[in-house]
Amino acid sequence: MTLTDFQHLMPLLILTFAVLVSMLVIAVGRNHKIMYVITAVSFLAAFASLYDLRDVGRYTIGPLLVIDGFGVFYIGMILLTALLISMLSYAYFEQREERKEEYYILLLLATIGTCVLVISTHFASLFLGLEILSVSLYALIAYLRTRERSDEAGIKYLILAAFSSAFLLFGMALVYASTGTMEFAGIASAIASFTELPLLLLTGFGMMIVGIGFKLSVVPFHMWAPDVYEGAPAPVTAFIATVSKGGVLGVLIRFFMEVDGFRYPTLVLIFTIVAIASMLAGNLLALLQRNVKRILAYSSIAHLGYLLVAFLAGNEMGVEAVTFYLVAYFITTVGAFGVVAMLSDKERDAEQLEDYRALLWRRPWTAAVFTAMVLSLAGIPLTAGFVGKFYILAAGVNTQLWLLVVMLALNSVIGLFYYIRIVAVMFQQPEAETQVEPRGKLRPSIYVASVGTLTVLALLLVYIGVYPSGLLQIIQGLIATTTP
Amino acid sequence: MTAIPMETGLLLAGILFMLGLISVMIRRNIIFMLISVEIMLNAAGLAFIVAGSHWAQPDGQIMFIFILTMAAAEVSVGLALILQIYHQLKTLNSDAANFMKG
Amino acid sequence: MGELLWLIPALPFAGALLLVLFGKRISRMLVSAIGVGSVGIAAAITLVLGIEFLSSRPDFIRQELWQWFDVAGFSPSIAFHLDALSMVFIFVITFVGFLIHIYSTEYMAEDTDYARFFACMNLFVGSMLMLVMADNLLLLYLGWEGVGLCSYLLIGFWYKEPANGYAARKAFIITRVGDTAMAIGLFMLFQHFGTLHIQTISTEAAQVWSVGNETAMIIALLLLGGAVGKSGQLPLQTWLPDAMAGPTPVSALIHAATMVTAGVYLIARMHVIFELSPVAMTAVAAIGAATLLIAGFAALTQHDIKRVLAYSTISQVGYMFLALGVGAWSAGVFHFMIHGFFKALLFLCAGAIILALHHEQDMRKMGGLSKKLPVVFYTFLIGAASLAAFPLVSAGFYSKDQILWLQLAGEKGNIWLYLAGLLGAFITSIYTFRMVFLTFFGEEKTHVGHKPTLAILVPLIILGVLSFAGGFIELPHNFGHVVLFSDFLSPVLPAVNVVEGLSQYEWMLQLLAAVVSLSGIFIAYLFYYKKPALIESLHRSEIAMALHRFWHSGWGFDQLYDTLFVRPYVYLSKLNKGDFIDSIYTFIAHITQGAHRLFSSTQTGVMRNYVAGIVVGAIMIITISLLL
Amino acid sequence: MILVWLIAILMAGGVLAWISGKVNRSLPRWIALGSVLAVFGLTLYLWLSNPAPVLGSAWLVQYNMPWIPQWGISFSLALDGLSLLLLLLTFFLGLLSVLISWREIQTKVAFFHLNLLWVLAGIAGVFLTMDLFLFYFFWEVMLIPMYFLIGIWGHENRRYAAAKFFLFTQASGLLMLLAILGLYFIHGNQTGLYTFSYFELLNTTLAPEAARLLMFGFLAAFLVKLPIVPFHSWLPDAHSQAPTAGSVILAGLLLKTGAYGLLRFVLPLFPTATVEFAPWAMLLGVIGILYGAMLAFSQTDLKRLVAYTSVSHMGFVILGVFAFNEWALQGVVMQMITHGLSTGALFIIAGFLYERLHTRDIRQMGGFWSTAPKMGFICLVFVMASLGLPGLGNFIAEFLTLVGSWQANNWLTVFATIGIVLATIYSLRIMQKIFLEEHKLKQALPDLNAREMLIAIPMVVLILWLGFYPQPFLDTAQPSIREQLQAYTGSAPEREQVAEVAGPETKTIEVVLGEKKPSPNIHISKTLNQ
Repeated sequence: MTLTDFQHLMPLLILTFAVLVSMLVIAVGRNHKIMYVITAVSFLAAFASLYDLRDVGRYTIGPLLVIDGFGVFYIGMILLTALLISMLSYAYFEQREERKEEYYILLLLATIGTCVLVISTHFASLFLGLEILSVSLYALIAYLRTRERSDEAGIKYLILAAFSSAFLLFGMALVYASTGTMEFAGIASAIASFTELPLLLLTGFGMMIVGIGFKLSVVPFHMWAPDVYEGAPAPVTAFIATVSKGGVLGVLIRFFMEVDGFRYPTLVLIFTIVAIASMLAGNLLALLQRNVKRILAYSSIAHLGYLLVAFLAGNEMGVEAVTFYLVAYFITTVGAFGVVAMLSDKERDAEQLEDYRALLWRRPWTAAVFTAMVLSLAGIPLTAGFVGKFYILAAGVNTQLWLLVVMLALNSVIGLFYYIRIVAVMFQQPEAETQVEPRGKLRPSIYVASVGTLTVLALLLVYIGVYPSGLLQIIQGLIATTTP
Repeated sequence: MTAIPMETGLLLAGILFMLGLISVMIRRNIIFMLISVEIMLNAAGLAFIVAGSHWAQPDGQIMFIFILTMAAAEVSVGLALILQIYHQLKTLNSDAANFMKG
Repeated sequence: MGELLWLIPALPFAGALLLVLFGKRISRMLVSAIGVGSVGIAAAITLVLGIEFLSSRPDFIRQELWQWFDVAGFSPSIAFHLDALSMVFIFVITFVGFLIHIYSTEYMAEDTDYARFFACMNLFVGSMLMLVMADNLLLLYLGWEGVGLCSYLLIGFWYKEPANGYAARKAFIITRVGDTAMAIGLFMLFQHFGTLHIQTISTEAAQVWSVGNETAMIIALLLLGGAVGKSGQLPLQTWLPDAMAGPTPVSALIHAATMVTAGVYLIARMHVIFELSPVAMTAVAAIGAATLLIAGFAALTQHDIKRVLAYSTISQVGYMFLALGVGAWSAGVFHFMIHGFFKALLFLCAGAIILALHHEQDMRKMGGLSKKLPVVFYTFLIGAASLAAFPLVSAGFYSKDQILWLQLAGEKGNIWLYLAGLLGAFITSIYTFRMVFLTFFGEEKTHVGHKPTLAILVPLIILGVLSFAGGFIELPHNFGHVVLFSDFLSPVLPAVNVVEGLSQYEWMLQLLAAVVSLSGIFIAYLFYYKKPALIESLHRSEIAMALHRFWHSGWGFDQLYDTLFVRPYVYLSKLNKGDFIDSIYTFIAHITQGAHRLFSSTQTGVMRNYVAGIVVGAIMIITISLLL
Repeated sequence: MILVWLIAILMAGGVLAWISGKVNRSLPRWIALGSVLAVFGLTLYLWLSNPAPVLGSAWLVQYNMPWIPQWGISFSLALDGLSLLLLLLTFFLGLLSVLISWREIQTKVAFFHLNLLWVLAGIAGVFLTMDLFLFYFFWEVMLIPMYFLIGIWGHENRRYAAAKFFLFTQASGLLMLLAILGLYFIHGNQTGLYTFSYFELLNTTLAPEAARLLMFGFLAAFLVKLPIVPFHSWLPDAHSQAPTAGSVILAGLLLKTGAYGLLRFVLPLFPTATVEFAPWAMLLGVIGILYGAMLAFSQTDLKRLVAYTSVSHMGFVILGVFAFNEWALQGVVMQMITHGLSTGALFIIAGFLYERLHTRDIRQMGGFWSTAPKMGFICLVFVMASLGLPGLGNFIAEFLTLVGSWQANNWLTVFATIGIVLATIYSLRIMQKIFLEEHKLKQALPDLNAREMLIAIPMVVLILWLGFYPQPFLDTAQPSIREQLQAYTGSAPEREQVAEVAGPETKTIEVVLGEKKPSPNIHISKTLNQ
């Protein structure tokens, strides 16, 4: 490891440093605000350090990691999202009795894991990144440990994630066994030398897909998602839905681009089936659901299906579309869970649809933000979600994936049904005007932090929806350096 | 050493993996489920070692060490969670933990 | 002189507009002044124009107000075309209309909606004038539909009674059926000529098509469809008897004198097209003959005095069709004019009677009115004589005689048509004088209330004079040979070709017609005045009563249409009220929800099931990757 | 730039109205009124300042600014006669919508006007945009506020209706989006120029199979919006549940966007595929005419009844569009305008009645003429308009459409014409059940007040104007219609030459003393000889 290696890993180093500092601080004395500030500052600093890497081109660090435009963009995206989530978390946890401070350490660790994931070029780094992420998530999900549901969600996630990790690892072992290398590039050249893919390799790939599919919560590995989303604290749910999935998707894209997996009809077929099944099952499951967090979980399953459509396009445009969509999806999901977090109280999260009744008249601004988020999920114009969906459709049409594209359109319609149901609930007349606000009022400063975050998200959402050019330029600029 | 072909080793790993897999599916006790998952992970580790030895590389063993570490971390968190669940449900039956569904 | 042309329809329109806008706020006097005055001035202008027209004898006067629209060469104008044919029509419309307006000031005096009545009447006169003065078929169609609207509004004038509303809608809808055919005819005309300008079509049609051309036939038949609807001819006649629900002046003006003859006008106006198609001509004549008989028999059995007159109108318009069908254009138009006079007269008399008897219309409850209402009696008698074609002294005799004569003498005539006409004349005189005897003779059954005053009597007398004297402008050649009327029309309507060598027998036919008319009167006298027992004996006969019921119901046409069209349509419509197509979408929605439930049941919340799910997925994926 | 202002004023006005709701309850109304008046004035100015169609180009004003250059998307607006007319209609009805909501809407006034103005902005955008991406964008933008209008201020079953409306239009819209993308890539692959610009895409050459598929994509959106049986089932629910202003905008404007789309996009983009499809489309139109009329007859909910009449009337639109000649298309344009007015007026009357009676059930009405003759008269006018009485604008529209479609298909035209009889049946039923017969209610129905007359009178005047002198409107639409028809070298131009000679030319009042039946074409040839 040379000095330049360290320079290129600066974001990760900053985060790691922040973890250490945090632990020391906790050892000295617990203070929620200080922890929060340390976390936020470290995220910001890490993000700022990316500025140096903007024209990095492609810089490999040993066989394990690579810093390139793609990686930089994804790290940036992850860092920003994590920052936003930490801001929402502050208000969320401020109301709760549990010790809050470790939460931030876990959040930082999970973020580090994800960042490692998206820049890994080797099974070892992939595995390490993934497990740092996973183990942190086990604790995060069950963080509110006095809630039954949190524990249930935690144990479910733990067992299932470990179970799927076993698949992933075994798959890796098989791939390693048949190719003799664990580097992506090496695997690619090894595959290229085969005239016919050996069974061992195919089985290995298949098992890896199970592991990856689980993390992405695509059908048929999706079943954990609603339970975990429901049980986890709202900010953690936001983290799982965005950062964790985004990171895994990032590494999936990197791996597939490297080995050019789109050449193999078997793999394409598997992903096509998975994509269609995810879209359908996700949307149908959400159709009459009355728990907002579960709706968002199911909808995220469907959205991963949409993302796979662009992923299957398999060209530069597809990668751009996935990336763009991820940005939109990140903003939207964080915003949506931010609203959920904001409306939650000590006892429970605001997850029942009933909690949102007449929100438009009680808290117009919050409701407007939530409406914007939901409409973005539904892909309605003026929101980033629309442009994202448009991009995916464009990528699909471009490579003539008609089946997938039509399924996407069909599913968008099914999706609309439950999205507008949420909106409809919000503008319903209140049943009785006497329904007093039971929620304990927060301190104004905290309230402002949450509202400010949500406002930023909403503005970003609309800005990207109306003027996607800027983001598009960044994505195209950064990703062009990666794809050969 | 070379007398044992890689396939045999992988087969052993595979059998171990299947054993773990099946017992995860049929066990109700959460601790046993955790143990079964550990078996699966170790099966994967074994497969790495077999593959590594086939290619005469240390990578497989390194991966095994990673897996061990990770499994340990996982178990520690897992046991903590199980304790918590036992506190609340007074049972270790995983089927009892189904408050969330639908 | 033509500059004033536009004023003729414009004045009634203006009157209608004023009444609509201010009718509620101004006094009844002023309403009458506007309503009657506008038509009166129009009549005066018509008179002036008519005199000048007669003196200078141009072929036509055309005045274009503005171009309606112009789309890719389809450019009809709001333009008026006045020739002899239109002249006759606007004369009848404005003059009879004027008289009826005067009459209405007394007849409707008690009504709360006085202004609305005159607004509608003015609107009608305006539209009717538009119809007959239009220089293109689209403008004609405007007038055509406009009079339909007014007819609807006036039949349903007393809107509180649902039956009136029903009659009004029936009238509008049935005439619309005919209008649809006419509209299609217009599309075809436009397709072939690129214009709907009547003169252009008339000129070009004769050049483009030869006699017997199929397209010409279809167009003529379609136009005939429109005419049949408006004129209450078979098979669209059923609306007219019900239209009597309107106030009596309305019946007089719209459903006797003017609007129902719009069909006659249309056929006469488009005679070039009709002449190109023998089939269509035959159809016109056949429809006329059938209608005049069916309506005549139906009239025999009606008790409501206005319904008798309504069926008689249908029957008389049938005569006009009969005339048109054999190419006796001017005879048809002549009968239109005379009919306009005497039928308006009869209706107005009936109105006076109805008013006097507290809105009693059933003739069985009338009688002995000749003493109480002498002026009405004598004028009614003149009208009845004219309707029954009382020989020599009535105008109706001359007009009807000409038609009958031309059935035999005309090139296109035939003996069956003649016999139908003759039989019709016989029935006509029976039901006419049945009416006379039932209402004016015998004992008084209902107390006479309102005695008519000047506003009613003056129009009656004027119309009486016209019904009597109108016939003398056109006399058969063996009776002095006056041809003023047909001469006047000759630039527009070609004369009928008479078969050579028949004219010396004309007196025989005239005699026959006279005998038929007189014997009809005699039978009526016998049955309804002298020996009512004869009727009693008829009532005892099963067959006679069945026939009576059949005729009374207008030959069962209402029933037929009800079962054929109305009921199925209403049934289907009610059946599908919920829109079955909607249930397809509901079904899709249900399926989706079912799928939701199915998928939901997999989310059991039990961890082992989730593990199993992953395993199943893994097996599937590995199978796929190994098999393919 | 003036085109951008049209949209911007409405959007800004909407936001302003929303904010001003905090200050004063009636301020939003005035702001909304002011902004709609402003754009209406601007459009009128545009109309009056471009009186004669400029030869050569149908486009009056254009505005172009790159938006997402990476994808070849630009913020491109253009105005031709067709758009101009529809904008006039949009803002006129928008004005009325603000006025009719003055008393009807009493809850969430500010938010209502935000939505109202944004719907109008979306619709204006649809009529103006010449970039397919932008078109889709506006197409969707107008849905959301409409959804809120129905869903918040609608009647008892509003959420169902709103959701149905939304799902139908979205589903079909997505198919259109796919077709747009398909066209985009085909054009890009052909020319190397990836752009959504309408003018560029017009030059795409398409394989027959591709053209057919893409056309169906576009058709899906437009036919659902129009709507055409069997895709109409969202319409009765949406129309009957929406508040009056919502119904007016739905019937008067939203349906027109479908017709506009057919004219603007389907016809010029897929000339061959549409010709193939034309008989089927016309058949669908005729089925729609008859089916809608039949259903309208049996409805007891007044607004639902009127909604089905819309289904029936929109059948004429598709019938005309697929006749591919100038008469039919002019008829279609007229139909769009006159139907917007007449159906809008009927919905407004339904709204007046609902305000007074709190019911839309016509079985509970009757005999209102005696106490509310003004309302009765207004209703009569528009009932007559809806059954196509000559002298009112709808007649011109329907007659031109039928004349045009007759040239294309005789039998279907015959059946369409029968639809006019059915129109008579349901139209008269409206009059009969509401205004005629015996007065059933205990209390008298108050007649229209001054504000309501202010709404009704201009509509009556307009519909009469359209009936007697539609030429200004036809002239405005003509160049763009010719442009849409360019690809169809049918019989229209030939016929035109023949007919132009035949028609009388001058517009001044003239009196001709006839001599021996001079047919006008002889007359003209004489002057030519001189």
